[in-house]
Parts: sequence; C-alpha cells; structure tokens
Amino acid sequence: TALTAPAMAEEPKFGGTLRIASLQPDLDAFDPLTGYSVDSWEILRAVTRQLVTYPGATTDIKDDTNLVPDLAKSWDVTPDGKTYTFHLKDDVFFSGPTDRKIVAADFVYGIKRFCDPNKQVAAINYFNLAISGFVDYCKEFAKVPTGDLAATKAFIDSHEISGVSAPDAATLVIKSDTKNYDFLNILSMNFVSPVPSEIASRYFPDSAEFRKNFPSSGPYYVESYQDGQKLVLKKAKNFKPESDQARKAYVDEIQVDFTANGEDSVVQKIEAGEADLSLYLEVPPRSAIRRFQNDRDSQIYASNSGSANFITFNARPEAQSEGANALRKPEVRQALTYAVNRAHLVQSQGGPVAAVPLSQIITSTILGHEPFDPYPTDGNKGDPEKAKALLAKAGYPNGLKLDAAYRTTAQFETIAVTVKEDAAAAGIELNLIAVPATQWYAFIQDPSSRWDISLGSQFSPDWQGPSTRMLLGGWLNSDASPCGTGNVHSICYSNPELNKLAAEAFPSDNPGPIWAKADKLVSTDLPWIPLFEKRKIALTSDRITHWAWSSLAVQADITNIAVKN
Amino acid sequence: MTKRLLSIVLRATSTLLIVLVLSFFITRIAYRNPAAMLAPRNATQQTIDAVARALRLDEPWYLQLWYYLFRGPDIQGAPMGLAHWPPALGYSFRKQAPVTDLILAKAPVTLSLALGAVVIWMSIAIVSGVVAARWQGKFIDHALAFFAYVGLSIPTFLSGILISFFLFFQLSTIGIHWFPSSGYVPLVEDPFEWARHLALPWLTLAIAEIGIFQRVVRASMLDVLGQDYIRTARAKGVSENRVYFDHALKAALNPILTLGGLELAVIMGGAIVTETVFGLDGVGRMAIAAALDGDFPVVIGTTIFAAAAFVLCTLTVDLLAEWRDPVAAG
Amino acid sequence: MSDRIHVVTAAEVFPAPPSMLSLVLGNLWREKAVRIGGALVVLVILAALLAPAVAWLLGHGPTDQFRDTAMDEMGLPIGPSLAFPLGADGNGRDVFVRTLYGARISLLVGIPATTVAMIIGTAIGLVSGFFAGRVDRIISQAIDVALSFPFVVTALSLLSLNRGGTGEPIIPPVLVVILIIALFSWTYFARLTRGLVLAMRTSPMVEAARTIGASRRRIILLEILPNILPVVFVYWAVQLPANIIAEATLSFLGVGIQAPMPSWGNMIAEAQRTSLYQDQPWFLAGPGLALFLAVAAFNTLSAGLRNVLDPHHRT
Amino acid sequence: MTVFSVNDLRIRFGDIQAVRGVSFGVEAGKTLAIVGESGSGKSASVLGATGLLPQSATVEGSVLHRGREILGASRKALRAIRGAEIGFVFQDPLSNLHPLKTIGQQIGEAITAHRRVGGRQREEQVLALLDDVGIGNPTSRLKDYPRHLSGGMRQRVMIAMAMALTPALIIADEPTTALDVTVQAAILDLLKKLQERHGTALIFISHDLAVVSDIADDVVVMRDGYVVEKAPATDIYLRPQQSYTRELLGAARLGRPQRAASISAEPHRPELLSVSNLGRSFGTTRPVLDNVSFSIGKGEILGLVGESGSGKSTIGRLIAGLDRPDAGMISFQGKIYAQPGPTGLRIAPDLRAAIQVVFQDPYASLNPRRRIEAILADPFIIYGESDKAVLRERVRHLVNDMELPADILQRYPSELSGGQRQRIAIARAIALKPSLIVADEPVSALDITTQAKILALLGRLRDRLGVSFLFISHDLGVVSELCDRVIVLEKGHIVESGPTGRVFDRPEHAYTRQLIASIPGQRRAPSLSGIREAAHV
Ligand SMILES: Nc1ncnc2c1ncn2[C@@H]1O[C@H](COP(=O)(O)OP(=O)(O)OP(=O)(O)O)[C@@H](O)[C@H]1O
Ligand SMILES: Nc1ncnc2c1ncn2[C@@H]1O[C@H](COP(=O)(O)OP(=O)(O)OP(=O)(O)O)[C@@H](O)[C@H]1O
Ligand SMILES: [Mg+2]
Ligand SMILES: [Mg+2]
Repeated sequence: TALTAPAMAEEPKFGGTLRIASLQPDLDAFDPLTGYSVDSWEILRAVTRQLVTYPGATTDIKDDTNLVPDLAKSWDVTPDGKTYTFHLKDDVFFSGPTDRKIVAADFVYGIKRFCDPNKQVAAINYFNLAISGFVDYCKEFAKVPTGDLAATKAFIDSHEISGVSAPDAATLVIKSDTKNYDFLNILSMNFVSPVPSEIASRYFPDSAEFRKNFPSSGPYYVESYQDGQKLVLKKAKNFKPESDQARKAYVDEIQVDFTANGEDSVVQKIEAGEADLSLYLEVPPRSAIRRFQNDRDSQIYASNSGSANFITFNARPEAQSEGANALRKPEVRQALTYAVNRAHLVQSQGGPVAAVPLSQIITSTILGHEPFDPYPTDGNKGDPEKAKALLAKAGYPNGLKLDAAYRTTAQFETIAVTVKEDAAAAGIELNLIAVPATQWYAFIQDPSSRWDISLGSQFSPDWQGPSTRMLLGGWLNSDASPCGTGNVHSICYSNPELNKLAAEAFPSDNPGPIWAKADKLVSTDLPWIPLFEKRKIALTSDRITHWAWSSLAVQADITNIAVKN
Repeated sequence: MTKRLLSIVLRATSTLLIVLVLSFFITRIAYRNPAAMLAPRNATQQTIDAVARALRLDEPWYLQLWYYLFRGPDIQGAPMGLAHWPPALGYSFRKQAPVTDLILAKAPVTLSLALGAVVIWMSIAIVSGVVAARWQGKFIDHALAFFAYVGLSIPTFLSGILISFFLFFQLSTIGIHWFPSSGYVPLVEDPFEWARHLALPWLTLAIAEIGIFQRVVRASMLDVLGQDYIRTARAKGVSENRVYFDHALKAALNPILTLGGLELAVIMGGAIVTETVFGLDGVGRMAIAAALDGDFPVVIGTTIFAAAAFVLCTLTVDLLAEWRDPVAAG
Repeated sequence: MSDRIHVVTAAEVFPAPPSMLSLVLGNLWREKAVRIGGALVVLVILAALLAPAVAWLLGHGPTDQFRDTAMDEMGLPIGPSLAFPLGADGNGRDVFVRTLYGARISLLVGIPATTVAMIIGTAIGLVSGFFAGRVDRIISQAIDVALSFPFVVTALSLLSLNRGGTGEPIIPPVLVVILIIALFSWTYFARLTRGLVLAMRTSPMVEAARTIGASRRRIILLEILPNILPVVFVYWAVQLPANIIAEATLSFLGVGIQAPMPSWGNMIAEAQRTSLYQDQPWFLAGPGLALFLAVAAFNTLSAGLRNVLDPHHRT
Repeated sequence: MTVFSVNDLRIRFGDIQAVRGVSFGVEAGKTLAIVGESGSGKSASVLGATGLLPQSATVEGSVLHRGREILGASRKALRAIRGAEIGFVFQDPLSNLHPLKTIGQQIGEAITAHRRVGGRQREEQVLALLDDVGIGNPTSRLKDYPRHLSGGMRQRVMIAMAMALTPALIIADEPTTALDVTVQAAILDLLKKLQERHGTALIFISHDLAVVSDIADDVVVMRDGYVVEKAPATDIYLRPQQSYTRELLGAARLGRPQRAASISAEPHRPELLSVSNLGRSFGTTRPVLDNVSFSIGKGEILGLVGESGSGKSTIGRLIAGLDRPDAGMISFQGKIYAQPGPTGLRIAPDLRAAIQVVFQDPYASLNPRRRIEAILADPFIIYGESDKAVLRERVRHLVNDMELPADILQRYPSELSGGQRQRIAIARAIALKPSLIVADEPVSALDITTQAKILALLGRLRDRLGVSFLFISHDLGVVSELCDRVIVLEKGHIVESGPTGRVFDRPEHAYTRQLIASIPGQRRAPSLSGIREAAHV
C-alpha cells in the first residue's frame, strides 16, 4: 500500500496552487511568537525561516529529525557547549510589507518580543532555560503597561538580553547558562524567527493587522487574509531557492480555505477535488480512512506521529475529592489502567492504521523509546477483574466514582464514552463532564474546577527525536514545571529520582539510555495513564505529485509538496 | 402620526438598550474567567492576571460597561482617555478588533443569505400558497400540503446535511461541480459566483420556510377569499387570475409580511445552523464561535446585532402594515 | 338578522362549547390531519414508552457499547442486522435502541418546556391584556426584549451560567435545556393570550360580568380563561414540534443533551461529524427519520386541531 | 320586456337546501323587491343565479338573461355579463370594497374589466360616475381608500361601480341595511333617480317591507327558500294574501310612528339618575360627548336616539360605570359616582347592582362556555348567596319570569335562539333588582317579530318592577313605541328632548325633523294605515 509514501520517480514540477481545507474557521495563531500548535506551525513553515530546520521527509515523520542550516549558513559552538555563534546567509530577504534583507538584529528583535506583556511567547519555559539573562529581561518587561505600543517599542529599544547579541549584520550570538544537547532543536521551533522591528512594532502581536501585514521571512508571503474565509500565500519574488536547503517551495500559491465546517465537510472537499489537504483535522473520520484505503490508495499517507492520548489526574493539592484522593494511591491508578481497554480505543480511532496501543510515557518517534508495558493485558483489552481486585485492595471493594472531564470534540467524546463503558465493567463509574473545547485549558487550569480525571489530555512532541525534554524533562519534571497554574493538564507530578535523571540527561552527549531508564521508572509509577499513540493520517486529493512529511507540523510539509498544474 | 412614530422608535431603542444591558450581565456572569480562557494554555497566574487587568475585569461593573461601549481593553491599545464614538460594542479578545468592525465585516454574508432566502421562499410560497388556495381540496392542494409539511418538519440542520451531501458531494463525485460546498464570494466581486455559493444555503433555509409560509399564504388567502370584496370583484367581472393574484393576494399579504418580518429577523440575526453547515462566514457563525470561546464582547455584540435586526424588521413590517392599512394595523 | 352586525365576540374565539364535546370529537375525527397526526403521535409516544422494553428484548442498553460484535477492526459500525435492527453507531451502540430513547428525550424536553412556556406565557398575557395600559406597555416591552435575543447564542450563555464555582452544573443540564426552550417560547403564548384577552376585555361578555359586580379574579377565571384555554391548548400543540426541533438543534450544536445520553440531535451530529453515515446510513437515517416523523406527527396533528378548533388561524 | 328571469331555482349547500324552487322576473325600468326574514334564501337566489356563490353550492333550474340561459354558462361567459350587463350593490359597503385599493382604482376596474380604455379616459369616466352618484369634489376622492369615506359615501361608490357600464340590470342586496335612516333615504333616492335616468331594471333585496315600500313595483316574499307570495307592490301592501306576509307587514313600522295610546306621559316622576355636563373624548379628535345633561325618573323609559357614532353607547357605558367621564358628573339618587379624575369612578356594590346593562348582541354578552344556570346564578353568588338550593330556586324563578322553559337552564347559549338569549341577558340584569337598566340597542340584532316580543317584555318589566330604562336605539319606530321621553343626540350634543309624542309630532330641531322624515315607508304609509291597524288586531 501507499501508507508509507512511495518515492517519487521523477523530479516534481514547480508551479500550481495547493488548496488546504481548514477544519477551524481561523488559524489559532499566526505569528511566530504565538504559534504553538502543529497546525499553526504547518502554515508558519511557509512564511518563516529559522536558524536551523528540518528538510522534510518523504517516508515517515520520524525520518525528519536531521537538522540542516536554514538562515544560518554555519555556526560555531564553544567547547563548554554554552555559546553558539551563527553566521547568517547573505541572500535572504523578507517579503510582504517589506523586502529588505534579513539581518542578525531581526533575530534579536524576534527574541526580545518573547515576553511582550501584551502577548507572551507560547513556550516561554524553553527560553527561560536556554537563553542567559532572559528571565531578568522579562521581569523588567512585565512592568511595561499593556496596550501601549510606543511603550513596548521603547522598552525593546532600550533593553538588551544578555544572552543574545548581533555583533554585525551577519552574526548572531546566543549564550546559554547550561549545556543542552537539544539546544539547536529548541532554536528550530518557529518561535526563533527573524522579525523586522519596523513592521512588527506597529502592531500588537498576532493581531488581525499583524496577520494581514505579516512580515514573511519564508518562501511565501501573505497575499490576502480574511479570517473565516481564506488565507492566500504567494511565492515571494525575492525568495532565492538556492538559499534554502529545506524548502523546495514547489507550488506558486497556497490557499487555506476556512469555510469547511466539520470533519465530514473537510473530507468531502478533498474527495470532491475542492481541496488537496486538510488542516486541523487531527483524525480523519474512520469511514473516510476506509474509503481512501479502498478506492484512493495513493491519496492516503500515514506515519507514526509521536503524539499520544492519555488520562491525567487532578493531582494539585487543592483537589481533595474522594476520587482525587483515591487516585493518589498507586493501586487505584493501576486499577484504572487495567480497566481501560486500549484495543477498544484504538478501534475507536479507526483501527491499527490510525493508532497503536500505548503503555509508556515516551512515544515511538522520540529519543529513548524502548517498547515497554508495565501492566500488560491480553490483546491490550484490559483486565476488569484485576482492576476490581486492585480497587478492593486499595479499599474500594464497591467500586469508585470519578468525575471525568473531556473536551467536546468528536475525538475526545469518543474516548470519553468508550472509557466510561469499559471502566464501568471494572466497577469504576465515570461521571462525564463536557467542557467546550475552547474553554478546556481554562477549565483544567482553574484550581477551583471540579474534576478527578481528564479524558481530554493529549501530547504532541514539539519536535521529533530528541524531544524527551518535553515530557520527562518538562511536564513530569517538578523542577521544570512546578505544580500550579501553568502546569499543563495539572499533572503536578513530583519524582526526585526522575528529576535527577533529567538533570543528568540534559548536558549528556548520549541521553538516550538515560531517558529510557527514566521512562521505565515513570511509566510504572503511572503519573498518567497512556492510552494510545496516534498515527498521523493525511488524506489528499489526486493532484499531489510529490509528498513530504514535516516533523514539526506532524503532517504534510507544504513547502515540499508538489501538485499537478 | 409623528407621535406614534416617535413612540415606536422610542420603544425600539429602549428594547435595544435593555438587551444590551441584560446581555452584558448575562455574559459577564456566564463567562466567569475570560482571562484564563484567553491566556496561552500554559500561562502562569501572573500572565492571567495581566490579561485580566488588560481586559479591565477587576473594575466595577458600571465602568466595565462604559469601557465596553466606548473604549477598548488596554490590550488593544485604544488611545488612553479617548472615548470611542460611535460605541464600539467592545473589542474582541480573540480577534483584537472592535466588535462593530467585525460584525460589519461579516454582515454582508448574513444579509446576502437572509435576503436571498427571503426572496426565494416568499416567491415560491406565495405562488404555491395561492395555487393551493385556488384549488382548495383538489389534488394539487393536497400535494402542496404534503410538501409543506415535509419541509417544515425537517430541521434545518438535517436538511442542510442532506442537501450538502447530495447536491454537493454526490454531484461532485460524479463530476458535476455545480455547487461549491461552502464559502462566500461578495456580490460586487462576481454576482454569478455569489449566487452559486449561496444556492445551497438558500435552498436549505427556503425549504423550511416555504413549508411554513405556503400554509400561511393559503390560510390567509382562504380567509380573504371569503370576504365580501372578493365577491364584489367577481361581480364586476374581474378575471379570476386578477381576483386571486391582485385582489385577494393584496389583502392576504399582511399576516404574511408580519410573519415574514419575524422569520427574516431571526435569520438576519444569524442563521447559525445554516451558516455552520455551509461554512458561511456570517454573523451567526462568528456568534457561536465567540460563545464557545468565551469572547464575550463578541457575544454581546452579535446579540445586539440580532436584536437590532429583529427590531428593524418588525419596525419595517409594522410601518409597512401601517402604510398599507392603518385601520387594520392600528 | 344576527349575521348583520359583525363584532368579534368571545364566541368566535372558540365556537364549540363543551356540551358539544362529542360533536367536537366527531369533527376532529372527520379531519384527516387529526387522524393521521394522531396515529403518528401515538406511535412516537409508544416508541418512547417501549424503549426500555425493546432495549431489554434486544439486550442492548442505550449506552452499552458492543465494540467487538457491532464494529469491525477499524471501528466501523455494522449495518442493520437481526441483533441490531438499525445497525450500530460509531461507538458500537444500538442505533435502534438509542433512537427509541431519543424519543423519550424529545418528549421529556419538549413537553415540559412547552407546558412551562404555556403556563408562564398565558399568565403574563392574561395580565397584560386584562390590565392593559401601563402594565401592558411594560410587558409588551419585556416581550420585545425576549424576542430580540437570538436563541442559540443566548442559550449557550445561559448554559454557561449554569456552572458553579467548581465548573460543575448547578442544576441538571436537561433541566436547563427545558428552561431555556421555555424561556424562548413563552412570548408566543403571551402574545397570543394578550391579543385574545385584549379583544375580550371590552367585549359585552366581560362588561356584563362587570356590571353585575364580578371581581377581577372571577372575570379572569370564569369568563376569560375558559374561553381562551382551548385556543391556548391548540397552540400548545402547535408550539410543541417547534420546541422538539429546538432541543434537537441545541443538541446538534453540542450544547443541549450531552453524550452519552442519546438525543436525536446529538445522534445526528455524531453521525455527521464522524462521517460514518456514509458507511452506515441508518446511523443518520434512524434518528433523522425519527425526528422528522415526530415533528411531522405533531405538526400534522396540531394543524388538524387548528383547522377544526381555531378556524381563524393566528400566526 | 323581461330583462332577467329566474325559473324554479333550487340551491343546495351540502345537505342544506337553501332555495327550493324560486321563480321571478324583472322588466326593464322596473323594480322587483325580494323580501323575507334572514336566511330565507334571498341572497342565495340572486347570487346563485349569477354564479357568485362559492363552489360548494349546487344550483339548479333556469336563469334567463335577455332571453339567454346563463345557468351553467362558462365562467368566461358569466364574467362577460357580470359588471357589464348586471351590476351589483351589496349590503355592507365597507366589507364589499377592497380595503387596500383606492376608490379610483376600484371604480376604474369595473370599466377596464370589460373595456379597453386609456388611463386618461378611464379617469374621466370615473370622475363622471362619482359626480353622478353625488360625491362632491370627485377629483380629490380618487386617491382615497374606502376607510377615508363615510358609510353613505361608500355605498355611493358601490353604486358608481355598479353603474359604471350602465348595465341593464342592477341587483341590490340590502344596500341600505347597514346605514343610518337619513343616509338610507338618500341612497334610496339615488338608486331611484339613476334607475329612472337609465331605464335600468332593479332587483332590490330587503328584509324590511317598509324599506321597499317606496321603491318596489313588484314584491316577492320569501320564507325558508320558498316564494310565499309574489304580486305587484300595491297588492302586497293593501291586499296581502298570505298570513306570513301580513305578519311581516304588521311588524314593519311603516311611516311615521304611531303613538300607542296606552303610554301616557306621567306628569312628574322622582329623579333617579342625573347626568350633568357630561363630556368624554377619545384621543385627539373632537369630543364624542360634549356637555350632555339629562335625568331619568323613577320608572321612566327614556329613549336615546341619534345616528351611528353620535355617542349613544358611550353615554350608556358611562352611566353603567364601565367608563369614566372627562368632564361633568353622574349621580344616582343624589350620590355622585362618576366624575373625571383617576379616582373618579367609585361604585359601591349596591350601586353596582342598581344599574344594569342589556347589550345589543345577546350572544356576545353571554359566556359561550357556561350553562345558562351558571350564568344566571352569577349575580346571586357575587352578592353573597352560596346555598345551592336557594340559588337553584332563584334562577328557576328568574327564568320563569322571562317566560322561558325551565329546561333551558342546562343548555349553553349557543343552543338558544336569539330571542331566548336576549331574555337570558335581561334576566341576568334584573336578577339584582336594579333600579335602572341601560338597554343599548337591545333589539336591533333580532328579527322583526322577535323584536316586538322583547319590547313588550321590557314594557311589562317596567310596569311590574318599576325599573327605569335608558333605552338606546337608532330606530325611531322602536323608540316611539316604548319610551316615555326621548332625547336626540347629534355628534355628542343633545339637540332635542321631550315627551315622545311631542318630539315626534312637533319636532323642534332640524336634525330631529330630518330623522323623522327619513323613516322609510312614508309614501305608502297613509294608504297602509288601515292594514296596519287590521294586522294588529
Ligand atoms: N356559503 C354558504 N354555505 C352554506 N350555507 C349557506 C351559504 N350561504 C348561505 N347559506 C345558507 O343558505 C340559506 C339562505 O341564505 P341567504 O344568504 O340567501 O339568506 P338571506 O335571505 O339573504 O338572509 P339575510 O337577510 O340574513 O341576508 C341560509 O340558511 C344560509 O345559512
Ligand atoms: N374606546 C373608544 N376609543 C376610541 N373611540 C371610541 C371609543 N368608544 C367610542 N369611540 C368613538 O366614539 C364615537 C361614539 O361612539 P358610540 O359607540 O357612543 O356611538 P353610538 O352612538 O353608540 O353609535 P352606534 O349607533 O353605531 O352604536 C364613535 O366615533 C367611536 O368611534
Ligand atoms: Mg342576504
Ligand atoms: Mg352603539
């Protein structure tokens, strides 16, 4: 089958228009500062460039983990591994509202925007860690009143981050307090993109005006943007293909259509030939997958994605309900993991093509992954009897009642009702609490919200490969994310042993085995209950002549896809 | 007359004011913690507090109402101390723009949808209603009644799904690309594409409304046909076609217009289901997205928009009825 | 000569007095719409009542999932079979059983909502019409305001209102849905009643009662209410299908009845969202047809009732 | 030459046989009157003959128009005849004119439906027609809607429409019934004038022999769908052959009212109710009542006459305490109970009981959902009686008084005849032993024979119980038969008052004289007086 993309025989042709049907009526973010979803990254890839990046892979997502120079043509690292000096390319230009050359100062400005009190960078934790002086700078910046563009500009102009400097137009120096094996990976994320201050300082970050006047550093610029209707990207005239090893930029134009509503309608558009790709469609409808498998074999691409769904617990100290307290006992968590029928969940996602059962923290595309199942059951079907026994052992012979929050999207609703049914068989009654998808994080983060377990938790690696930092070194690491607001999914897990392993891994030159060890340790302790790892399935029209995965976007690499024209 | 007009306008204005204040309070209480919803998903408490301050959520309610009407939250950078005139109806947190602008940007879509649909359903309903009345009890009457009941018994979301599936998807898969599945093209840009894009939504709305209106037209016609002046027309030797389409219809139009105004008002306020099913970027779709998002200024703004559409439509219908027949209207 | 002077009288509001109950019933029976609609309504009610029995017979509860028997490996539901008369849904649940349970929800929401709306609306309309003047102006303004609120968006806000400090609903969501629908349909009854009462309050019938010294209470209860109630009841039947659709619409948009409780609206939404209806058309057709039938049934019945009992249709 | 003749016409509505074999004919320039009580089939006959009945009607027989059979003719053929060769004037000009078309359009349409004429020409013709039917300043009226015209003018417009193409025949179905006496007289004059000028044949339908007496050449008397009697007018009025015709004649008040000798003006009665300087206005138009003063004595029947809209009912409502005056006051036995101001209406329960009302439409004043027994028990219950047995006894007594059968108590108002209903309404009014009854046109909704019975009943009540009456009517005949004293109201002013005999014999005010002169049937009255007396005997 074509589930693993076929290698294209001939060199793809340039030109044509790539049409993308978006499930959401607008981009959740469209500013390198704020974009922090795979879908916003998908689009940002066309209009931003970084110091280093991944070139895309035609075979599988996990194959797109090799960093190549992007705007930097080369870099030097000091022996202590803490200071990086980047030498920028010389024939690179902005497009859109300005056509000027990209210089090192544009990176400095881009980073200085990170803690604009009007809108902070989405993943600030990485930079607190990775850039010297960043925290102090942000502390000062926080004092600037919001809503005042002039004040913001004045602050940025008059303050410096000690760890970032541009000695000349082609040189950028970034200093870190510690050595981190994944430093370049951190810089590969869209956040660290050059931003021309003369344009960006005129607008509030990610505002409608900014989006319309997006200063593009990538191969495409924003030709028109109307939320709810259409985003049109056009190939920039001053884009020099030879300056970009990572983006071939085959198509002349990329259109994102925001008018599809609902999974069904997105797929219908693709099937009817109105669109070539989808956006925000996490999991295509099962029946569509099957239709494509049967009739459009060459238009479906699948790859392990490293993303996973899991059940998290309300472990913050404020949570003192009976359920929350019960879940503090390992037996109860083990009972719950036995109660879950992962085979059912995989089936609910569309079967083996769409998901694989997951029993550990680290997923298949990530550094340190070694298959491991601390609580195996036959066919991943779960074991209600064992679950009951464990419950009884923990002091709940008559079962347990838990408040279970989920987000009201198709995917999570299916997970919720499936888990509810299977848990009931093991004597665990779930009281489902539906939370509108857009209010999800506010609900989960609000200490007064009432929930014991969350069926709406998922994870997607920020980059593929050496991104273990995010889970074992981040979410689960109480040094990196202490309990409190900002602790994603209110995981509030603290394990000194893990923290120690993480501290060991970061500066290490061979962190893989350390992470594998940490994974075994934590997966057994069940800070959350892994459910399944998603496989990314992309449905396309028959116009695609060349396919590429982007690891950052965990889906198609729109800068490396070619279409019939 | 002027006094009457004045009181009508006064009442409309006060209705809008009350709606404004009520919806402000409802949404402010309902979306309890908008700052947390709007802050980045892993924001710290400080960030959330900053957002809350920027939104002026910590000020007393009357100031909030004042800011809502006349000034943006600080996050938008409305010039300090300068009142916004005309009232901005607040600033969208998500879109970071005055709600009035947002609504004005989306209104053409909703208006196109509503006005096109009203023309279609009214003309079909009137013709078929008159036909049903004229051949009352005959086969054609029963057949039309059957279709009317089918039409008005299918909720729009269901007919929308079916119409989209059959007329877009199934047609497209066999290579007939008559109707696009979604989207909007402004009338001034390309009238043909405008109509082509709106055809299916219009049809969806029209199906339900034709069902209702055909019955209303028929009932109203039958009512009028029993009137003495219809007999007078016949006694003058006026032709039957004129009797039905001129004399009777003219008199039967009032209840139809009244109800038409109401229905139009509801659709103008945002045909949420239709706009959602067909991905029309109108006020209704924006409203529901904002309500789900907790972007309460937009929720209030769209509520006011809907209320204004309602007030305007009923006002127009009232004035129309008054102009047509002050006695009956009075 | 009594046909000479045409005054709208209480008598015309509802021509048939109860002594002619049999006559009325006869008239109703003669009306085809009443017979057909009535039969369909009985069917819907039976479906609702028999849902548990059918569930027991088939051995499929409304939320039971049969992932191993009713779905294939990819999670695609099977079509109709003997065990699953309308096939299964996206979670391996019995579509037929869920459709029957959906009838319960529709009626359980629609009937109380319409009744509450009728009671409130009639009371307010009575007061407004009877006391006229300033009271009427205030109430009319209130009606205007209520009518001006857009349904779905306001419903969403109101549903959000029903979230306590802990994010849990304060009162059961079903109740909120009922109240919201009632909140949006009382105006219909209020306007209807107000119009009737306004016409009646200066009618000779009421003035005659006033001249013999009847109290307001007596006039409202004995003279006005008995004459408007039949009409109001007829319009209850007219409003009911609209409210059933309202519930389905809210559930379709995901803000009404919540999963896993089956409602036709959320079943249809699920069928569409998952696009499974393309493989298992009954997943959509089951609840879709049921909703259509129920609404058509009440529409037909109420149209028939209206034809017989209220020939001067009010809109 | 017979223009139009109907032979053995039979009409059915479903199972109702409305017309059972009717024949008549009319000659050019002549007037045929069709008379009969309500529902006798008068309208059905002429409408059926000209194809204007709804399709639910089955029409059989033969109808010859200018010698051609038109029954069963095609729609097209009928349409060509209607309007062009047969003109129609119907009863209620308001409901018969299209409310949303100007009178210019409506009259013009009568022409354009048959002739092709240019816009200018049509307008000229319409103007000429309006002028013909006596509407002054026709140019300014063209754009008026029917609602802008008075009742009389509307009927003139109807006539203009009927005359537009000077048809050979005009069918006028009760063209004056909805109008005031004075207007009625003018319209009849107009019809007669036009008929003479154009030599038109006229079929004139009425339920009142008096109305047609001045105009008819031949009369057809109908009852229950049959022709009871058919004869030249003189024969009908002077030598009626059928008892039914005689009955109709007897009830008709032909000509100047004759005072019944039994009612003598009593010299002085103690004052019961006094109305002084009463004023009332609605909205901005001129006041409906202006400075009205009069009083009613104990046991007196005071007649209140005046044309429609003159304010009669308003006075009645003010006295009954159903409305509050804007000026002046009303006192009962010296106690003021109604005057302007928000607290102006203070009615003690005993006063409430003392003044009762009988309304025009008996059906509308009875609750259709309650049995007669409950309706009649109401007054007793309200005034404190709760013992079931006593209630039943009293109600039975009341019904008895009204000369009604006792089994009526278990029925609903809809199951009663018009006369019976009015008796129930009267019974309810007298249940509380009132001193004054305001009777607002209590008989004008009843047919002529029933009217007489109710009037007699009222007279007896006065005699037996000593109740006073304010008797409101637009029918001078009725007033003259019953009332002791009369006041004449014109546009909210009292223009004349005095003992009935005096007012009728020697009216002082021009308006009163006009009212009296307009009473129909006066041309034949002298020759008829003998018959009248005979019929009374
Ligand atoms: N459209 C109709 N459908 C059924 N019955 C009708 C219809 N029109 C008239 N009738 C019946 O036919 C009979 C004669 O009616 P018609 O109108 O001719 O009486 P009329 O003599 O003109 O009375 P009026 O003086 O009240 O006008 C009545 O019993 C009436 O109820
Ligand atoms: N409630 C009211 N509001 C406004 N105008 C009124 C009201 N009641 C009466 N009128 C007006 O007052 C005038 C007198 O009415 P009223 O009913 O007293 O006349 P009437 O002499 O009884 O006439 P008719 O013989 O037709 O019954 C009319 O022009 C009427 O339109
Ligand atoms: Mg008649
Ligand atoms: Mg009157």
